[in-house]
Amino acid sequence: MARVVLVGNLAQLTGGVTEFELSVTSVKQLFEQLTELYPAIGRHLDDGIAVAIDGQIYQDSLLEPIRPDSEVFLLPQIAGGSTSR
Amino acid sequence: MRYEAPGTVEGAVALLAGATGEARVLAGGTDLLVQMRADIVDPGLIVDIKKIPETRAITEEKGGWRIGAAVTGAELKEHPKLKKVWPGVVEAANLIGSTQVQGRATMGGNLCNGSPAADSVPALIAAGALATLAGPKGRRDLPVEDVMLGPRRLALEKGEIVVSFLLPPRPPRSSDAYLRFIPRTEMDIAVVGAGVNLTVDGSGIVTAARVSLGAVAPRVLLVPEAAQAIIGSRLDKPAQERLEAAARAACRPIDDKRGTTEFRIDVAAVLTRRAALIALDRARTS
Amino acid sequence: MAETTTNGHAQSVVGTRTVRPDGVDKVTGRARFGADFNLPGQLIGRVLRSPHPHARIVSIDTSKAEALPGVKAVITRADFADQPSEFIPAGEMMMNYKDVVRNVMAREKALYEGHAVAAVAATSAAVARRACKLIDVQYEVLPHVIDAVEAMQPGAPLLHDDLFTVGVEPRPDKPSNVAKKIEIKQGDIEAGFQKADLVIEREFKTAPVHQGYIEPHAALATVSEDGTAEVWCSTQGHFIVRAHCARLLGLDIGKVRVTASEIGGGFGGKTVVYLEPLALALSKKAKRPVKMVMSREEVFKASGPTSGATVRVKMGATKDGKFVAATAELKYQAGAFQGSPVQPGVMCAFAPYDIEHVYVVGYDVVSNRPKVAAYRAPGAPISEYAVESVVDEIAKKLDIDPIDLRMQNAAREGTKAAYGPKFGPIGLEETLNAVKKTEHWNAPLRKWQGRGVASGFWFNIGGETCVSLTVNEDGTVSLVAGTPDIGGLRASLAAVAADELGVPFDKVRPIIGDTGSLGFNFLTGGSRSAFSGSMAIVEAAKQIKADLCARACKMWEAKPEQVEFSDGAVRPLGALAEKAKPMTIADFARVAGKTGGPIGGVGRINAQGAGPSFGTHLVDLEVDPETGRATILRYTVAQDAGRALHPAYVEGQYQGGAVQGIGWALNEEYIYGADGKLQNAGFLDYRMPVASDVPMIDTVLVEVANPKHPYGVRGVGETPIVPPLGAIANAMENATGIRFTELPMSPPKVLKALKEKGLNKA
Amino acid sequence: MAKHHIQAQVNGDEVEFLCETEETLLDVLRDTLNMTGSKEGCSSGDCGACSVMLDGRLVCSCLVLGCEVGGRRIETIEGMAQGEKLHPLQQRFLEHAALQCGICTPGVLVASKALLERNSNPTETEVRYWLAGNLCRCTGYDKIVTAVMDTAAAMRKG
Repeated sequence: MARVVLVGNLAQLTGGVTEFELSVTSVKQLFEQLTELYPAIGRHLDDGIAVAIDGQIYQDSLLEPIRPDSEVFLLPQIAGGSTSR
Repeated sequence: MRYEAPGTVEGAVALLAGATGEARVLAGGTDLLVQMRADIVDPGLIVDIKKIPETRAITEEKGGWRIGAAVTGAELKEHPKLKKVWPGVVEAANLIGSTQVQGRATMGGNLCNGSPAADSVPALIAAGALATLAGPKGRRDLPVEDVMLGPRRLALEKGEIVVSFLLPPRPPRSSDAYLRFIPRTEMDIAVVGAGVNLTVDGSGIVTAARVSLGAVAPRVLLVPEAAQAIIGSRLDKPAQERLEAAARAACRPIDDKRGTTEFRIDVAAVLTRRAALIALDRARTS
Repeated sequence: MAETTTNGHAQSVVGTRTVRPDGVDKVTGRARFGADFNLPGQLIGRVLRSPHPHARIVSIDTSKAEALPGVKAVITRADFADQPSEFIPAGEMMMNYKDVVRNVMAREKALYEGHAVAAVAATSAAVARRACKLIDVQYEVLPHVIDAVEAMQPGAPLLHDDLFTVGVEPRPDKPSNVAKKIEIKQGDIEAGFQKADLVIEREFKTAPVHQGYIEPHAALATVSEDGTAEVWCSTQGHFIVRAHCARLLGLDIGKVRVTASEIGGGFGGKTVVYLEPLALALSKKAKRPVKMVMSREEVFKASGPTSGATVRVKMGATKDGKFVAATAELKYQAGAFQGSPVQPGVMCAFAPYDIEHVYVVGYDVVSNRPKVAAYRAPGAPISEYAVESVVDEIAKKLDIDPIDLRMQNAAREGTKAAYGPKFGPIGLEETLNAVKKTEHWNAPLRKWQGRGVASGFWFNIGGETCVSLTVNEDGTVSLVAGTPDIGGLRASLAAVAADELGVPFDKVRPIIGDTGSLGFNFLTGGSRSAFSGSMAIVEAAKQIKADLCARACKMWEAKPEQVEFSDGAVRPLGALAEKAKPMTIADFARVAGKTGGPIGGVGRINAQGAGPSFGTHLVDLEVDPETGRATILRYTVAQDAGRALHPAYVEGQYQGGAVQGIGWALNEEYIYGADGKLQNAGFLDYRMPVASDVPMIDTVLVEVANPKHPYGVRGVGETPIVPPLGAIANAMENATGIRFTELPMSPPKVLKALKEKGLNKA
Repeated sequence: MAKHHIQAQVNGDEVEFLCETEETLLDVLRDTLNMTGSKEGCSSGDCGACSVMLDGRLVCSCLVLGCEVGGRRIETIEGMAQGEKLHPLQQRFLEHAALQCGICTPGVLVASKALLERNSNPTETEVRYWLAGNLCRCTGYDKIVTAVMDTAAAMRKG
């Protein structure tokens, strides 16, 4: 089970819960599971969110793999790294 | 917008006197062109005085020096003799803007722009310079301190121009200095300017002095009290303190984007003292 | 420079100080910047701007202007469709299209002095100028608010009646000027401060400062009857300009072609659109090309700047110097529309240090100022200045060497960053060591001289990048990149291409392609262009090498394992080496047609793995106690570049950032009058450092390789502006014994402080 | 009123142009003569990007009226290289990476050339004060000053 931590304001969409244990193998799965748990968070995951997997920050990259022992942080995107147009 | 570049003073005066709308004299243009671009002025006539030989000349006259109103700062600096006799006046003129601006800016323009922060004006006033004016009624000489009445307000009559400045003859052991304060090392308008001109006797006692302050009042000030404070002294500590007190007392500055009232008064005192000491040192060794 | 090897290929060009390929054009005046483009039949566009900081626009009558001979088009809010509320990345920060359309052209209200309210296109600049004076705008002047803290007070003039603070639960029922509240938490703050022997808390204020690029914004646009449009403009991201313009004018992205001119400085300020949509709208109406160039006054009043801010920092340390807890509260000005860089400000504040208990809260506050734009490490210099000042005070109180104190608490590989994740390999300790080893650190100081040190952090980013490499018929290589080159990018990318393909540097011609020539590129920002671009080139070169090996196999009737690409040629291996001669790229170029057609590769990536960048700055200054004027005497920058692709241009980034920081610390500021109008909208009174204000800037290139990049590169462009503010404030304290908590530390402020302490005597 | 008909010499070539009184020399160079090497950064004489030589004097072309230059000699960045050969300053600016974005470079080069023509052996301080009217926001001036001093040294050796 990967350890997932929400940084900053995202916790407000999970009723204050900031840490999860989730069995996911990719960022895409992670987002899907979180959205099932907290539908309100979905819209925010689509854009403006970066994912740090074991210390490495990925700016909107749905396909990055997540290992069972991974530590994953969801944080605001840095310096407008988003590529939505 | 009409542009004329007459070759004689009379020609320039006639054009300006005959102007119906707003008319402006163009010397170096370093203020005029900026004000035109910024829509501050929109003259119908521009009279370029640089084609008039006497506005461009530096000549010795009755032991003193006559400097054309349209002589540039760069030309003043390059003059072989002037810098030795009037180092304060030359260094003041050389503080007007960048190297590029030095290639254009003139003391006539600096005075007639009517800014209390003009760098060359305190030095000219301290020097006891006369401005030679020409107008429809002929020519007259006016002490530089009487030319500017207030911000953008001059004692010139319609059609009158500044043709040249006359720096008086120098007694031995005389010199001058000008200092200004700006936040950077270059490219700023003076927050405070101080010009000191003095003469010492063989024993190093100040026998005559003139002190002028810029950017601390609506017009550049001649401060006789400051001069009195050091005449008869060797500019020792007490004299320096009297000088600073007199300088402070004369200041009537404003608070603005360039400095606070308090700051201007404090710095005016400091610069006056420093300029006096430089002038003293120069006078002793001249 | 010694040859090093990465990924098995010998490097000969990367790491050397080549002459930039675009250099000759730039020293001869041939290079074409934004205002240097002209088209036949072009009109000149001019913007009419609001004289009021806050006013409802009752009516706009353009009839007199339209009647003026020579006027071909006039546009107002009526010419732009409104946009729904939707956030998009505007350069380095998020922006909302609803706000973008209002910022380029005021709708209901003018929200700052200089806010565009109308624009004209005419046959000459003079006519356009006259036409603007003929536009009759009726304003209902409203009370204004300039300061962010005042804007947060209840009863302050409200800029947007539909702005409700996000991030506050429950959602406020009343609108306010506070757009957003953001927080990061770690550990247990109360418990943390319990462990502290020393707690220091201070409040700091910084003034808004402008990016100060020397080239004003400029755009030339033409729209044809069928809706195809072309734009030439000075921008950090022409693909972003295309996206914004297509959206604002309702055009297909594919029909808009944007060409980035040479760019005369950006620093973040050219990541958003101002003139481009206006020029397009005017051209659409006039059916002629329209050229628009901002005046310097317009640049100051209507573009940039970055936030001014109020920052409160509280840090606790044990008596032996371990930081145990830290909190900060940040209030950042966003300007007239939400979107200040407070988010990165919050995340960067304590990033250089390993602190168990951290809480940072930030507020994004609107007021009647121009909407802020990104400025070099957006938000970070402000919060890190405050923190570095407090760190310096802790060092002093505990009598610990300030470098040793930073070293003791420095973030290192494995440290959990204050914003969450653990750091990979980073170079903060190395920069601290580098500074301590300099002769500068131990040089003697005289009375009224002071020395200050500070460290700084910036994330750096990657992002979408597309680069093409084409091998021409003669074996030369064309490199096309899509991120504008501001500080030597083409030199760096050409060096990588030369090494990857094993061709001479001068056989690679790098250009910045227009939006039609490549796939989407995110803009030049976030210190990403050399990092991401070089990654994309490695990818493109890989394709070329594979293609050439395949062609060789066909020609030599060999198996893939019998050939390899190395040092610019496909080489036969083993037995094959007897029959076949190695084929260089030039050899293949000659027979390209016969062997399958043109040779080339396109790198299309979303670059990940940007390496965080840390720097430490050391500065000496001297204060004139009688005037309060500070003179910078000596300056040293040490920063981790990961790997310097072009050392001279990396040094240039360090030196330029340091001097921008000097301006920010000592003299630069936006000065407003009580009337809410900007009083220093020009280079005369907005005091950027001139050549005689600064000393040489010594640099130390620290290289802690970024493992996620084929050459080990980290972005270098932004971090250099982070440490100067703190370093200079610390040097001022060292010189005067006074802790200055407000920027800029301009002479009137400094003299006042010295007087209060009775120190204003030489 | 009718435009002024001006004849002047630009980089050694006789040129003729028409201009309004309010048009500056910079406007004329860029818009009428299509010589866009001189840049407009402020049009108030504060940035130096429009620096040119007027009868051998360094000036900001934004502070000179087009109608003032009749019969006078103007030198711009476009005339700095001698045919194929770059001026030593241009060459050393490239070698020392003394430019980043390059917008200030033409003005800095014209100003530096003017300095070296008057002072073949300037101190660092002299270089910095001479160039104080040329704003550069990218380089921090370090590599510019180094390039100018290095060029001066090389030219002294001849």
